[in-house]
Amino acid sequence: MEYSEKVLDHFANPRNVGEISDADGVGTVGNPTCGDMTTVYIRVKDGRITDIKFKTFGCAAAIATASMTTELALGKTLDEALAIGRNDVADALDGLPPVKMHCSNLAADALHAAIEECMAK
Amino acid sequence: MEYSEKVLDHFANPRNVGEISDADGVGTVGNPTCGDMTTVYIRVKDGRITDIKFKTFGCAAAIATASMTTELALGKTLDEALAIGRNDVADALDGLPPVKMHCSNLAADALHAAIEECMAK
Amino acid sequence: MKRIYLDHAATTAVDREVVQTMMPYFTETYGNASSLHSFGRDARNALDASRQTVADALGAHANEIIFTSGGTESDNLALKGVGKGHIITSSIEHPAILRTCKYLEDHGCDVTYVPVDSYGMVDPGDVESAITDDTTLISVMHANNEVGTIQPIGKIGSIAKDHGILFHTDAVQSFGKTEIDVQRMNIDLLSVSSHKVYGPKGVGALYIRKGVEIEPLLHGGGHEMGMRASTENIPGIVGFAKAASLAIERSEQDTRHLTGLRDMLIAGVMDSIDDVTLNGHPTERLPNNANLRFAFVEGESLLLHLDMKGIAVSTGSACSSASLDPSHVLLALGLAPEDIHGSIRFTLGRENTESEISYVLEVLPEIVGKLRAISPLAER
Amino acid sequence: MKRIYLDHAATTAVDREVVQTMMPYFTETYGNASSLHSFGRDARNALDASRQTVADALGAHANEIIFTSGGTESDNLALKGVGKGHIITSSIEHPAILRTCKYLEDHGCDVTYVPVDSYGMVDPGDVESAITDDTTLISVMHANNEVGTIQPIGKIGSIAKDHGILFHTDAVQSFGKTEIDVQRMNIDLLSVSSHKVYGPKGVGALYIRKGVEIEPLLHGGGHEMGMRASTENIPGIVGFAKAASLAIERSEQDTRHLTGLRDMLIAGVMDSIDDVTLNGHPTERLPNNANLRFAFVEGESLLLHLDMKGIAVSTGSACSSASLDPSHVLLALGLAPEDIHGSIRFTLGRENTESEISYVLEVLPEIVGKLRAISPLAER
Ligand SMILES: Cc1ncc(COP(=O)(O)O)c(C=O)c1O
Ligand SMILES: Cc1ncc(COP(=O)(O)O)c(C=O)c1O
Repeated sequence: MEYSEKVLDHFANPRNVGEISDADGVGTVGNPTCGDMTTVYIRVKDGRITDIKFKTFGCAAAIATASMTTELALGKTLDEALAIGRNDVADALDGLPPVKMHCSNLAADALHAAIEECMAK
Repeated sequence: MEYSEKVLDHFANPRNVGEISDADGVGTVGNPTCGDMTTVYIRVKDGRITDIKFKTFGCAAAIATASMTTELALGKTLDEALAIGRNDVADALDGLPPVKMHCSNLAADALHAAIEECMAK
Repeated sequence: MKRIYLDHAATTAVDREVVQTMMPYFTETYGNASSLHSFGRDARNALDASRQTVADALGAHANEIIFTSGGTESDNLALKGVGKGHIITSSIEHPAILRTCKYLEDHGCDVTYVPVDSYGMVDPGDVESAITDDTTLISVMHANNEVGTIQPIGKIGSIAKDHGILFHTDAVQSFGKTEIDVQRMNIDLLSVSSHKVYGPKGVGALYIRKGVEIEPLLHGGGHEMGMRASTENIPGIVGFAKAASLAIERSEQDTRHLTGLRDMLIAGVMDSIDDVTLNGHPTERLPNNANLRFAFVEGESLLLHLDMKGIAVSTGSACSSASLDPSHVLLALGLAPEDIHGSIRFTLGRENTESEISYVLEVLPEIVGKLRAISPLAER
Repeated sequence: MKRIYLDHAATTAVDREVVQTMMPYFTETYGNASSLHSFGRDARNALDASRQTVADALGAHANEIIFTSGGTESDNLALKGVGKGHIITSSIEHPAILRTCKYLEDHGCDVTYVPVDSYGMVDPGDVESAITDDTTLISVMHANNEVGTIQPIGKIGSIAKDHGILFHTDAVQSFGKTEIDVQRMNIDLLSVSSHKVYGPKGVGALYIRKGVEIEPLLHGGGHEMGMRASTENIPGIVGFAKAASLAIERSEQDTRHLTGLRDMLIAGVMDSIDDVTLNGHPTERLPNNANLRFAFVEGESLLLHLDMKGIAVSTGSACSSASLDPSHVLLALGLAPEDIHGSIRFTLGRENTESEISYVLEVLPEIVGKLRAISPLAER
């Protein structure tokens, strides 16, 4: 199992870490029992994600995919962001080890949950 | 399996090798199928072994025990020579590896057979 | 970057003296120990001497030692070789025992897995209660590879003896670190592995008490008294024996050194980081094991951050690190899965120094802080 | 005294380049290949590269290669791992196959032992005729370890394929000495051992064709794709891979050199000593094997006399030399016991020279003469 340079970079220097106190949408996926949990916060203006933050408890892949997901989503319209799929995140990181592919789901799913919460408001 | 110095010496430089053409007694024990065969020839004068020779087809232990047996028997009375037992030969050689103990029987048995042939004459 | 190896329970570097001892056996004394010529006899002599050395280290006789390819083979040989009917083991054994038990269950054996307390300790009373008329074998490890808890195997040994049942112990982690005496401890079978004691990988041994009948695992030429076929790995065996004798020779000194570093590490971490707990037994533990639980963070992340600073540690055992399942050992101790995910094993070695531990204590608080800062669990 | 090693079928010295390649893996790149940190990753990379090298040498894919502790384990894993119902093998296999077959017979399998002709050659027609509806596995060695006869395994492979039966071959003696291509030869499982090709002892491999299901022999951590537990012997595996690549690289040159020496030895002995016969096949034989029968003398005596002159040879295979039973291989060739007792195996190696063979030819007639002089059989 070997992580790509990009995974290691996003793991070591995660982008957009934190919370947004009055976020327009918050999505949490996973749970600590399974060893992986990610929360994504978004602020939306004119149908676009203008700010995004995350917090992750989990392995390097979980942290890196969350970081990369926020980078991919920032500035996108909600529809564009909803279209960010699991493989997009893994691809943007130059791939993930096979046993870690489920991690890429976590971050994209948390993003989608945040968007849905925002849309449901 | 390690041979003693004495075994190796008697193997490399066997004493009393050969045949006695008009021997007073000849004894052969073993057979080539089993990988071991020894013939002992004796000349007897006044109830004493005055000459002894052997030939052996067999392993180092078979050759060394035959050689040692002839040394032990030379000059002995027939009764004394008959008393040369299997362990005497092995002891005189500073022991034999356990898997080779049966070889010490071969030479003593051939000697005894030669003595018996001589006595039966 | 300086690299600090704190994963000695996974494997050790080979001691340089051991390597030197092995060298001639690759290119000079390279004979097959079964050959009758001088090359073979030289190899045989080296083999015999090595067997005596390993026997001495265990309080055994030379003809009770069978060399194997490692701890796993020793464990498999012991259990498959004598296990029939009902077997008793513990729930925190190494996979080499547990998966072999699973295999034996699939092939008609019954296995009882005795639980452990929250320190990872087996209660000998539980072992005794588990005994049935069909019990043929008790197998309880000497020291656990993840949390380092040392089991009361002397007591278990006498229970086994009293009931006329064979007793096996996996001493792969304890060998060279705590005293072993197969007589005093009433051990019938005992597994050791060379690469955990600064010997080469791919070598181990099984002690088999004289008189214990065992079915071989590897059939073939009559090597190892007919109990383990295959051309003997002379350089490996010679290296293992050298490593074993060094371990015995240095045991007091090593224990003092390791215990010192371990306690420095544990105290230092506890002092500088909140919400840290020691897994395993506070006192009955291997001198070189510190298994620590860092609340709110996940172990692999911690491991990788340490790795980026040149520090090698492990989550759970090396052989299961590739899997994502929580450690069966920590589960058996009663830890919640989220606590298991935050556990890190530091296992120290002979060459580690105080300044290395100081360096770890210097970088660890920042790493834990960083991970807690991004953890959604930290503020709860 | 100069020492001349002519027992390369028993084991070989490790090539110095191989030793050099292994060295860093004892003391520097010593990690456990399952560990996640940099020490572990470095070990894993070495393991992966070695697996590719060995795969390339056999025409296989890397994920079809399992590293083991040697030829015996590979043979045991192959046969116990896939053998069920009815198995076909030959009467001249190595004990690692024959005793494993015996074990399988004791556990409910049927085994047919196909005979060989007086050159030690299996008739593929006999193999085909032995096939029944229950046959699951055919195991015929590539080259025999005692007489060096090379079997028509390509033909046997296609018979197995036509009948949908798995085909295993023990290539321990042939690997590096004759070409092997698992695709072209329709081989499903193939055993090799490092210490026969100038690699370290205690390492081997089993090629398992993709899709072939196999029950592991060693249960434990999920090493070797779950098919062989135990911490990988990285220095050994790296050394084996280096030895394998050298063997492939040098195969033409080695074959020419060995064939030349072998034929010089055989012709020289025949010229200078009466009543000598070559055991095995005149042409379909390993380039390094000369198994010669000296009438009227016993092999062990001959061996020891040669040993006293510094020349190392063997009677039968090393693993059975300690026993006194006549070689099962020579018996299968139809030789009378007394002829078997007079047979000596010379197996040549890469480092042997013409002057060494000249020396053998110089001393051998005198030794044979001396033994014949004391033999009661010689004048008959
Ligand atoms: C307790 C225990 N038993 C068995 C083993 C297996 O030993 P090896 O890797 O030598 O097969 C290990 C280490 O991996 C261990 O820690
Ligand atoms: C044909 C053959 N098969 C198997 C083996 C066993 O190999 P190892 O000694 O590496 O277990 C040998 C050599 O001993 C051999 O010659």
